[in-house]
Amino acid sequence: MLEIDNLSKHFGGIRAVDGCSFTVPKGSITALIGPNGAGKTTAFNCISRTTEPSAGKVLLEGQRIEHLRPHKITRMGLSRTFQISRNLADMTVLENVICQSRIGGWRDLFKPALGAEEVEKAMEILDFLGITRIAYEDGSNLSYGQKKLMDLAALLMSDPKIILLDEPAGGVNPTLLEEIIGHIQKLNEQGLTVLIVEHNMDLIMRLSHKIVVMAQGKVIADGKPEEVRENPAVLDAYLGGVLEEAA
Amino acid sequence: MSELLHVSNVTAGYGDGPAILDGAELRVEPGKVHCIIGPNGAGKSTLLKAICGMLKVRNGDVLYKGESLKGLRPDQVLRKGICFVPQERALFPKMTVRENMRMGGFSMSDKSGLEKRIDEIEELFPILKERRDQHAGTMSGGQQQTLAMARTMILKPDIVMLDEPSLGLAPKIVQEMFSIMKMMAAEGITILLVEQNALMGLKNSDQGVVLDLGRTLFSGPADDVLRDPRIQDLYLGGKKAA
Amino acid sequence: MADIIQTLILGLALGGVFALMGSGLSLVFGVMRIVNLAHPVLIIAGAYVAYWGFRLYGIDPLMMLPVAIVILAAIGVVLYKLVFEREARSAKYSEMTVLLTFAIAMVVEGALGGFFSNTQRVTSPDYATDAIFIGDVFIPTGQLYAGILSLIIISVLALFLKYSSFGYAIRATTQNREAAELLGVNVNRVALVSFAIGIGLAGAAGCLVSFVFSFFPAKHWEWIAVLMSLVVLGGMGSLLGTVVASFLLSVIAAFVGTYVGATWSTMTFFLALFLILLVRPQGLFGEKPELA
Amino acid sequence: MSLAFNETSNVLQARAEHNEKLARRADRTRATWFPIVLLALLLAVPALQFVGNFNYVIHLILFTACYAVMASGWNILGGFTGYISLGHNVFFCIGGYFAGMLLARFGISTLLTAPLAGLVCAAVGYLIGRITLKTRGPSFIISSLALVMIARILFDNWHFVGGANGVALPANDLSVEWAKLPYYYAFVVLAALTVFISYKIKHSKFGLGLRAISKDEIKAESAGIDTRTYKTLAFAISAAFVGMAGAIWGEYLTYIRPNIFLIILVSVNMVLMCILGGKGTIAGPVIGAILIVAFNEIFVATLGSSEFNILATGLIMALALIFFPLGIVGTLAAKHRLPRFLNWD
Amino acid sequence: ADPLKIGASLPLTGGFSIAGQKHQQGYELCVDLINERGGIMGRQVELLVSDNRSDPATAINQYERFINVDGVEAVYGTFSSRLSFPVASILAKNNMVHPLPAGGALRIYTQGHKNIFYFQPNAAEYVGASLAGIIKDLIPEGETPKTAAVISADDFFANGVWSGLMGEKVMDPADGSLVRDLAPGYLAENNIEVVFSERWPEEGFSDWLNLANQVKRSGAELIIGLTASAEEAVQLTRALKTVRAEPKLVYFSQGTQAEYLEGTGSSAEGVLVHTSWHKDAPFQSTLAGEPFSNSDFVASYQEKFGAVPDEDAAIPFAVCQGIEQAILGAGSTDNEAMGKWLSERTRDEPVRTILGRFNWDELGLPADKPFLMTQWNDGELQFVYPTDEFEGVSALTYPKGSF
Ligand SMILES: Nc1ncnc2c1ncn2[C@@H]1O[C@H](COP(=O)(O)OP(=O)(O)OP(=O)(O)O)[C@@H](O)[C@H]1O
Ligand SMILES: Nc1ncnc2c1ncn2[C@@H]1O[C@H](COP(=O)(O)OP(=O)(O)OP(=O)(O)O)[C@@H](O)[C@H]1O
Ligand SMILES: CC(C)C[C@H](N)C(=O)O
Ligand SMILES: [Mg+2]
Ligand SMILES: [Mg+2]
Repeated sequence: MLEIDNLSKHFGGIRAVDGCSFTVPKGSITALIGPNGAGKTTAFNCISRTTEPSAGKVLLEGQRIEHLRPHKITRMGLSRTFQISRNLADMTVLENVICQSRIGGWRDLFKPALGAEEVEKAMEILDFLGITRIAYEDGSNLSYGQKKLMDLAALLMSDPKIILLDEPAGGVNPTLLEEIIGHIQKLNEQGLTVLIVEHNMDLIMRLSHKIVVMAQGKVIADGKPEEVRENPAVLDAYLGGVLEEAA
Repeated sequence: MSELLHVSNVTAGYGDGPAILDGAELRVEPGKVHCIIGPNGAGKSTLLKAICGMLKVRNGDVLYKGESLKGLRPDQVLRKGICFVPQERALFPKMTVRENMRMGGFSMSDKSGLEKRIDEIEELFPILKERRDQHAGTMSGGQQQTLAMARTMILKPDIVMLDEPSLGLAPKIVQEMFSIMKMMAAEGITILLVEQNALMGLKNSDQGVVLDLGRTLFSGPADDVLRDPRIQDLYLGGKKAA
Repeated sequence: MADIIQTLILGLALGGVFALMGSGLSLVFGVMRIVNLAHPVLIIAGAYVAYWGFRLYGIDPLMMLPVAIVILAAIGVVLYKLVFEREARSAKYSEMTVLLTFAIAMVVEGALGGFFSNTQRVTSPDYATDAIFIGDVFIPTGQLYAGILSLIIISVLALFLKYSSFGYAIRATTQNREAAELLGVNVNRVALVSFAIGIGLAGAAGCLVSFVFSFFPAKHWEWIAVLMSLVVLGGMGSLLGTVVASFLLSVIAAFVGTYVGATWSTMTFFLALFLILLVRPQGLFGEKPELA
Repeated sequence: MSLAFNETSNVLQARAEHNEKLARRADRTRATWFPIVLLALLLAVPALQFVGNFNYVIHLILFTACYAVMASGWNILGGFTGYISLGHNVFFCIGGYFAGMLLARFGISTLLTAPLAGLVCAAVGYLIGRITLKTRGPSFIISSLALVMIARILFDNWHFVGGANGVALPANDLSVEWAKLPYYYAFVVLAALTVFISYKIKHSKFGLGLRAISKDEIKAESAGIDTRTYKTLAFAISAAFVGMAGAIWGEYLTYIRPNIFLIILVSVNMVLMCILGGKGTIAGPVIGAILIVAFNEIFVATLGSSEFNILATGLIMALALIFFPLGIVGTLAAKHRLPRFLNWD
Repeated sequence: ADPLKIGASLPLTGGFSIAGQKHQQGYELCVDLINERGGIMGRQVELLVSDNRSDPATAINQYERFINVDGVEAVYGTFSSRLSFPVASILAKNNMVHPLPAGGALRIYTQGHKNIFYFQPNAAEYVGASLAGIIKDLIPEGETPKTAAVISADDFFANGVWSGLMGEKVMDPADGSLVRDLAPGYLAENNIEVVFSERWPEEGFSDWLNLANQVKRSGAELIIGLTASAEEAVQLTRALKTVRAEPKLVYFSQGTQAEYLEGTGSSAEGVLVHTSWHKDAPFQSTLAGEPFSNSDFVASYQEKFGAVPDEDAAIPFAVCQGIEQAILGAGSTDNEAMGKWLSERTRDEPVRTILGRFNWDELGLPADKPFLMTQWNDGELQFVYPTDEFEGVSALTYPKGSF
């Protein structure tokens, strides 16, 4: 589905992503993990073209996308969330969410902004995430977790084929998180491909089919969850002793 | 029981909007680690903002060592010894890491020891030393969080309030962070933290507080909080928490 | 050859004056995100201070510098207290200030006109219309003094911002007001002082302008666009950028004026701005923005 | 202290109630009848000419309508999309000259050529937008200012259209009391059209996209919005309205000259009207236009003249901005105090 | 009786404010004096002045308000060709007599408006004649300047003077038609070669030293600076001094004002400026039916404003006198009758103002009325040309030499 080939991104002397290659199989939930500053977010930015990669290729369903403008990529069915959530002030949460819904061609442009169907769908999603009460709240007047949830809602609104989640669980209440995991799994079963960055190992282990581990811009391990958790390099670089404890 | 900080029956909200906090209670004991948990949007961050003076307390009072903090500006509260690290990282994106650290000591009246103190802290967080001259805004999410944490240690305050300190940190660093926190507590610094990584937070705390519906629903020893099945169900992610 | 050198000198001479005129603008923007359209009219206010000192007591405009700085800084304090303090927390701050300062510019212009009439003024110390001749080539003394002084003032300011503790506080407040507050910075005072400094610079620039250009209250409209393009070209908020842009553009404008035509020399400023924005939207010394 | 509840379901229910209490509701109080009544009244005003000389009233309404067109047009870029342009009078100028020269050379009234002038401005706007919309925030504002200066110098030196001295246009043959009416109706109708179209835009997907752009372009782009096309399109549309206003205004004045169009006061007026009325709202620009024209008249009439006039205008402007930072419509709406008839959104 | 209302829209603020405010003084002084003398036909005159901020659209607007709301019975013109050009159409449409204090561009008069009357010696295009006259009549042959640098503001009026000097065709850009062919131009007629010419923009020009340096480098013996305001004249003079230019003769089109002297000091010495009025010109006129001389004007102005008047106050005063005489002549404030009366004036039965006599050709331009040329000498603006109009002409200082 998504293929990253020898991707690099340099900021001055810092090699944030350094010749990184991995694939995200269609229909899978793939996790991208690694220590802080490994280059995960930067890799995301390169894939969704919010940052221009220095070198390398990104293929979405066999098509190269690293030269496309971000909205094109989104229209091709790849949507993402931001680690530090970006939301639109002065627009209600509902508008924030609907803003993300897909636009067909030119003619769609002049359709009413908040079509009845869309509102209904958006409200369902908000309800599921437990944030209906802020539907008409200003997008900037939210708590940290609410912002994350709103991002997620917007993502679900866009009917994507593949989603890139950058630390979706950060700051979300565990009880709610359980439900979200369930939902993501359900969507995945319906065919949605997921690439997820998370530091919550419990979630990663339960959710993912495949794990890619990055450190210092490079892929240091790539495989099934069971394999990766045994990998000494990963344990050392990233997990410390946590896994045992959580299990 | 001697309490360092007492939030009594506080009502607060944003602008002229509704009261987000409505009768919040909190007792903070010296030298202990307190962990506040609750669902998203419950008002946890709002509570911390109200304490540190970023938000106006509409009703009730905040007493620190018996003195009211109501109406003080954040910089004044800081000078009383309460240090706050907000959830949206409070860094200066276009200043270097080192300059950010220096800003941490801005309120010190005697700046002679500052550089040395920064050096000491940098030893604890090697990444900061390595990235000394990088602009803070270009650091990764976790690196920024580390910087924000490290910066509070410069002042040696009485109370440190941390809003989700583990957010975005790799598991290994989270562990380190909690051990640093314990170290600080051992030095007599009182810690008040908000955590959505609730299990981890509570396990490393002495006291647990549940905040929901703008009120304090429960407070007591952290172990009690961890063990209560209803709390597990509502706030800790259900059965698997056990 | 002499022509080329002469044109270069004249360009540089004008550049020095523009540098100081632009630097206050740049500072106020850099520190407070205020696009201060009232800056040019405050420069004129500063020029009036020099003018009255010269006319009533025969004081050299350069000697009036400290007086003008103090008076204008005081005006800055008043303006800040009355207008900006309450706005500072508004989310729309930066764009609001464009209009607010426009309004202030009108108020100041009206007040100046009321007090001093709309008659054009200029101070005439001897050096204002003198020149140092080196063979065929001359250096206008008035602009030479103005340029040197302006560079000194700007350097002092830059050092102050970079190294003083207050400079730190200023930069911190600019970048993250809340965070600065949480670290013990009294952000209101910082904003107040830096605004006062910026307006004080307008006073200093006014003294220099008083003998380089003639002025009257409504003259500031002619300067706004020129000064703004310097600041944008240099990179919004970058002092160094403003200085470099001032010299660069003045020199180019001088060459255009000599070899293409006087009509087109003003155009240089705006055209350069446009071209730069095409290839480098952030200006010469600005920070690169996120991908657009 | 023990738990303040027994069953988890209690909390869940309490939470539902709590949420209900805090929830903000959708705002659906729109008064479309008001602008329609207003329009009907305005269309009837010229009948006054039968009972007296109301040329000045007509002039004032016409002038206000002209600015309402420009401010509403500006609002599409500045209000919805968040790109504050101080250079929109360039299109006022281009529209004025394009239609004006057609009138001078071929005698075709600008009332007929105005839409064409609008198209020309849209095209020019599109090209300029392609360049200047790369910048954002203050840099954009200032690049727009530079645009005015460039246009000014070019027009001043373009001798074919009279350079700085401008061109006199033939006046129509109607007698004094009726001479203004064609322009009056043109402006009133154009204003209505502009308001209607901005309403349509605001409530379309396109409008939603523009608003997203005004808040965070990167977010908008990654939400699948083609920001570059959206914003240049917004630029072109708003240029078109301003251009049409310019076309008719030129003939109305019977004189076109660069500094009628290309003075900063014209563009600032557009901006100011929007901000004063409420940027990004539908009624805002219209209300702003009415207020600013009224202020102006009052000052000139009561204070007559002098610097005091400038001072007072500036003062009013500053006070309005300080006390109504979101504009009159915006601020009142935020405080839930907006009188119903002013809510056209 | 009801007061007789007269309206004037003036640029009291903005680019033309200096001249605009003096125009206000001129109008006010005249109206006050008329009222002291019992008004016009027993009616007190009420002057309405509005500030148009130097903006043409506002100027039009204000004249319409005078006519439609305030119900004025006559109007006074505004300052500058820029503003007068559009105002002329509006006043023509409303059938008002339009007396212009300052609107020298030929094109204003060739549009075919009736009832338009210019209250200055002649159109801008003919100003150069006086300069040419000085060179021909006052400077010994052999010493006349042979080369000229002509620099000019891109201003309506200045462009007119330029056309006359350089012998350009004046065109109407509206239809591309020829208004007047001025070839070969006053300079060519006098065998003066133009070695440098340049225009600077109407607003925002700051590169004076560079311009002055080029003028100096051209080695021109005659410097013609077609400045649009006193401010520009000051800037230009100071720049020429700084670069140490040493021409034989210097002429500016603005610079009679006290502000000019203040800004330039002794550098003003020897600079020629044309003017429509001079304080020493011994013109006799009438006001409220009584004789009123130019020196009376100077005296009453000094009494009221505490300063010596300059032409910017005198010209509007003359406009006011002209309208007063028109009303008396027509016997009413019927503008058509007033216009008819004014256009029927002849050289022998002129309108008499402190600028001298006025009668107009069919365009509305004064017939047979040369400009006055003045020169700054010993810190005083002295009247030097023409020499045969009246007494008290000072000698021309020539050559000028350094600034
Ligand atoms: N704009 C930039 N300029 C310079 N360095 C940058 C920039 N953006 C990122 N970096 C550096 O690139 C590296 C990778 O950052 P990235 O944000 O991709 O990490 P990450 O894997 O997402 O980490 P985390 O888990 O903490 O979010 C970091 O060392 C960071 O400091
Ligand atoms: N700036 C603001 N303006 C208005 N309302 C706000 C603002 N910030 C937060 N709120 C509201 O206050 C409520 C509580 O927010 P708060 O940030 O205290 O929640 P929290 O408990 O910290 O949640 P989280 O765990 O998601 O961080 C939220 O429902 C939100 O809608
Ligand atoms: C003689 C000048 C006062 C005339 C004026 N400058 C004009 O534009 O016509
Ligand atoms: Mg990251
Ligand atoms: Mg929070």
